[in-house]
Amino acid sequence: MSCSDFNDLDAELTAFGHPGGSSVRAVHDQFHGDLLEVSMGPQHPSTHGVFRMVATLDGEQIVKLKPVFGYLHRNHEKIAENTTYLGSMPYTDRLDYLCSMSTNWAYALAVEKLSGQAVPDRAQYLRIIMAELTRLVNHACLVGFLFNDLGTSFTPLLYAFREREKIIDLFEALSGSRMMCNYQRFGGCRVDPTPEWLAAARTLVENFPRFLDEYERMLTGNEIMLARTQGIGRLDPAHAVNAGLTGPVLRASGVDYDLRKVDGYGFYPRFDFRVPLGAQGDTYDRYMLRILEMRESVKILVQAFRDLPGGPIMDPKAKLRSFRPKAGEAYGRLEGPKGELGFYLISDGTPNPYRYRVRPPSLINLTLLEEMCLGHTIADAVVILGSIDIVLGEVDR
Amino acid sequence: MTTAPDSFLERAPLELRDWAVQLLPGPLQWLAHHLITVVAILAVFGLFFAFTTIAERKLLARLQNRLGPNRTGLPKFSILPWHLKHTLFGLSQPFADAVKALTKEDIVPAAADHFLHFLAPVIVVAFSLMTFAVLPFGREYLPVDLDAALLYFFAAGAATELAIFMAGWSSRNKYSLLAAMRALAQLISYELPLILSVVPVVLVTGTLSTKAIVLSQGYWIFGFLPHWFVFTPWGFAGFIIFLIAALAESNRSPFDLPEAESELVAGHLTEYSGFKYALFFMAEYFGLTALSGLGVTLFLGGWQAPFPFLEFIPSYLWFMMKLIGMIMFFIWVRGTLLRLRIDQLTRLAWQFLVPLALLNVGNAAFWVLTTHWAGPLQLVRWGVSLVIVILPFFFLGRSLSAGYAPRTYRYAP
Amino acid sequence: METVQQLRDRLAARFPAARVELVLNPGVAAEHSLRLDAALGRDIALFLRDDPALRLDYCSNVTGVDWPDKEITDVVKTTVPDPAGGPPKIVEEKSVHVQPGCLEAVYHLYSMSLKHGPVVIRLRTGNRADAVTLPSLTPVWRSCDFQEREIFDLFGIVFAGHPDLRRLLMWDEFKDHPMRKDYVEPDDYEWEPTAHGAVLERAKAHQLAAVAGVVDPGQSSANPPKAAPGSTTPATTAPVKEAKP
Amino acid sequence: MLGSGIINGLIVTAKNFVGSYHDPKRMVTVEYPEQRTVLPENYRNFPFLISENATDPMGTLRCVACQICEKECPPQCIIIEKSKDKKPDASGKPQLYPAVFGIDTSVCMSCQICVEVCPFDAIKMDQVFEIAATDRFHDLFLTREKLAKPNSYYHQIHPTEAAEVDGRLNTERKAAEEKAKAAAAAKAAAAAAKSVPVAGVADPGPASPRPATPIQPASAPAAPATSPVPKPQDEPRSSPAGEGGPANPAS
Repeated sequence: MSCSDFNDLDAELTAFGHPGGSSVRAVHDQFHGDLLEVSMGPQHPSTHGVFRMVATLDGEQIVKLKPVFGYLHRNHEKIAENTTYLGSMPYTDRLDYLCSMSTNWAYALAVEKLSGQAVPDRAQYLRIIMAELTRLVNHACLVGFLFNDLGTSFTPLLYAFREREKIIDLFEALSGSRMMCNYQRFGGCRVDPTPEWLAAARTLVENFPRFLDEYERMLTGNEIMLARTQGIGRLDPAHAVNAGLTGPVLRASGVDYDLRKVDGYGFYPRFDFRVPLGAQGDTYDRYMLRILEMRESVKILVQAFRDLPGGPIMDPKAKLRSFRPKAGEAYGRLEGPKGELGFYLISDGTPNPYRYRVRPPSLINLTLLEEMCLGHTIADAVVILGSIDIVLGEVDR
Repeated sequence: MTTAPDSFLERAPLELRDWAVQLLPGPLQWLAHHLITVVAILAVFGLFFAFTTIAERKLLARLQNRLGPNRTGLPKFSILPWHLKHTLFGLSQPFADAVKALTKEDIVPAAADHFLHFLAPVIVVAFSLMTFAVLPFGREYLPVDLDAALLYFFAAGAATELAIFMAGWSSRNKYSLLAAMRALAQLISYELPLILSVVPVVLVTGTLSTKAIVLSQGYWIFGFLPHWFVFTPWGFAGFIIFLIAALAESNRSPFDLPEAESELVAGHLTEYSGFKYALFFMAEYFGLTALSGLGVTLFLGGWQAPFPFLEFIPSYLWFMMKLIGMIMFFIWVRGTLLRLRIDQLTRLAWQFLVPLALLNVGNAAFWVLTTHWAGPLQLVRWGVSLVIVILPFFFLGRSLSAGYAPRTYRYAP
Repeated sequence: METVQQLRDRLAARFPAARVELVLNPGVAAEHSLRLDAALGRDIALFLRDDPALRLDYCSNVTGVDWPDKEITDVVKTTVPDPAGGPPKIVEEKSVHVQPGCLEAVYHLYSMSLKHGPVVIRLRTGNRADAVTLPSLTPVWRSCDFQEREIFDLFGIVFAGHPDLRRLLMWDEFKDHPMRKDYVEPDDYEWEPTAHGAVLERAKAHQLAAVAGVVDPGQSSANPPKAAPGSTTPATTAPVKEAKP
Repeated sequence: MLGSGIINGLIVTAKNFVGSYHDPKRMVTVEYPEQRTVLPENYRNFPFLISENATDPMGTLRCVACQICEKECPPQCIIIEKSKDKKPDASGKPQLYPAVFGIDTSVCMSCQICVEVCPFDAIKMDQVFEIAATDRFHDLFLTREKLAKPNSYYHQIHPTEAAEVDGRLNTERKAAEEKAKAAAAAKAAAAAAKSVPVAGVADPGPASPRPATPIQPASAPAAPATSPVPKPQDEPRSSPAGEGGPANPAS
């Protein structure tokens, strides 16, 4: 048990200034007793991997929380700088191992921006199909794990995994691997889906809302769930924007910023979908936003299957081997399931990128973790972390 | 009340015991009588525990669309010819688990208080077993017929929480310590509604003896409806409060805060391994079984058959069936619900369950005062009693869930 | 949104003391960037954030780039008139000069309220050894917090004014900065027998010790790395050939 | 009312409980060793090398040891050594072949890039996923012998892809043959004189991995350090009868 002087602690909390507006402050006064420092992780059931939070507790209340990273660090960027552009594609699968399809696309997007590579229509549609299926996979996983953090005995998680399993099976049938899809290429996609695959995917997508309804019936109205998530980990929009939070976490705070609409990359402008926005920015909003986004993804997928054009899936000018983009730099980003996933590339004309940088949404969304957790209990900290949605492969790279 | 025939099945276990006892010389007979009872309870509920674990795993699995453990069968050296094909649906899993737990390394942290660390699992099992002494398992099957059986039951039951605190404190682990604190808070909060939910039964029956309580539920309204206390307004309310408090007292989901695996790793069990861990596990199930047994005794008519024509089934089987039903319900709840937070847990107890239980005591008093009402007054009696249950539930429930509601969402323009 | 050129002119007018250079991006993406004066970096960043026309309230990506010292061969061609009256001779004078390296922090800024971007700004350190301090932009954009820590960790840029500048990914006791181009991996791994190339060369000594158990690693590593198949040198056969069924 | 959400949840789980007994769609469990899912055709695991002829896998590898996959492999798990001699490939053209071809499956990440970059369709993705082994260093290192699998096997696991590849190769080979025929007819005499010795060297003969195996256990620990005997190693094809002679007394 470590016991620290609360005066120091208070000074430290104020020293870490928060630009722009007030922030959540720890409710901590002199009449409380000793502080307990608990190191949650790197081996802990609900840190979603080898993540560590050093929490200082007053009773069960958190007065300080420092995230510690790096337990899964393998210097992905250095590896990528020492291999060819194509060679880092399979490594991007390992960043966010739940949504390799969108990570692939983000990388392909950046390289295509760097080299000016065109992408045929069919491939654009396939990419959107894969990205939205990945969003379903990721959000299904997230809501499942969130309830595990909330203390269910795996039931919601397994219902979510039951549906995820079906999508993952589709990925396997198409790309050959369940999670490490390695599907996108610069200038197109690797495999053309067969009509049977498309039919199976369409059936799956049409049945997906039934799962969502069942899931919502089971949990969304549950009184314990409401009490555990509403008002927990509140995040105001000014802070969220300043801290660079993206994705559903940002939109739960009511900021309308979805790169599918803002950048309109790929063929997203051709699709009709809405962007749900939260109001309170608490854990419940973050949960519900995922559910609503899944419903929107289903809409996008239905349109994509309807409008999928024929044609080639690779640009004929695309080069697989000896790919050397012109010297220059590019920053490609897209709306990944977890937030803005960006790749910053500097080319010096050689086959290997001179600089390769991943902008990991999981890492940057953790910026305000401490502020969100302060004043809540340790049980809430776990739930807040769960609602942010991190994957350690991407946080630590 | 129709007296059930003392069928052969009903009497068989007792006859067997008496036959065994009379084989022994006179001075030993008293001792043997009780020893056989103790051993029988240990054997029956030990096996019951074993099959509860497998039932829990299989039922939870089915709730979650899985298969559950279904591989363990007979050992390969079994002489039975069908051992190769029959995996017995995995029913021998608990025995494999027991072997695993026994053969695992027992790790005690260097900084732990070794004596308390060892004592905690022993105490927790001992006290949870002691509660079985006062449960009437059948018409003639009551190990100890105490006049203050209920008091004894709650006293023994509360001691297990002390053992959990011991375990948490002695482990010298921060998670264990937090869990120990939680366990204490939970104990104090839920002991009260648990006992208050039982008071109406005591009030109506006028006794603390479990045997008498069961017997008082033993006749039929209109000749066929069972007169169990759960079918009265105060009894139903008491039963629901009892169920919730029993879940909390036995540290079951959604009140499994002391061992909240997503927050406190394994809570007070974090530093336990091997057989000591198994002992805690066992105690948890014993506690659950005992509380379910008490619920069956107090509200579900104990060993009584629900309908007169079903009385040919021995009374102890009825008890066991009701017990299994209760435990299945607990498993179902565990498979569905999520965990409360510690402040919400205590709030639920103090702001919701305790007031409801107190009002329910008044309700029972009203029920006792109006026993002589008959005819249309009987309807008034039921109506008033129902109102005393429903209105507070409605209002207290509203204040408890104030501010929490599903929301509607807007979309970006 | 105004172009980067216009923005540069506006910044130059607003901050006359600061040097704001336009860095052209020769690639297809043509995302040109602005190199800011490091001394006034934070003031300019605040201006960029709060200027009503720009409102770059969102700093998406912060990253470091290592530009090591580069030897540049300058070829100076001088025409020497032939004193004999013939055609003038072209004399090439080659001089090698070292372009000093530097570390660079690149910020990608967007506006969430006005939905435009990106504006790419760059800050450069004096060199790669001792003058590696840049002003931290974390007080301006909180999103730089972890990313600047990461740059400090992996590139070694010290961000003055960062509230909590510690290593992010590597452990605190780690000495070097792995993303620098001249970073040399420490040779302290537990080598496992692997099959290929550079790793194989370095692993060979370790492998042989592990596989053969008797072969002295120092002796065997002196052998040529890849011998022709069928060679009589026993040491070269170890990693691959042992694998044969 | 308080509790309605909880009761809804209980109803959903109860439905799933009942459904798990009669609705196979809900049950996703596959009881693995007894039941197996049908692997999708595109499923990929680790690479293997295609040999044209099942009876002589080492002699008819499609791989020409161009080392492109070795260079492109992101985790660098492929090791190739070129042969010194040449042997005719399926279309009769003399080609190099890999004297050593190894894939370290403990490093391989099944990314399929080697398959995509191979210009000769010589390396393809296998579907064998039960690769557990007791020795993680040596059993997981796949040598040429373990990697080589006949084209018929490729047709078996990836029928569509294999048909497409074979169709392409056949047209290419036909074109090459016709070209070669035309060329051969033009200068038959000159070519015939040269081709005889080449064929003699490349003749695989009766050598197969078999003779090497009995001596392996006995000589393996000692041989690298002491024995001057050149072991046949993974070179069964190039080991002529003369080399087999000294190996036998050693055993």
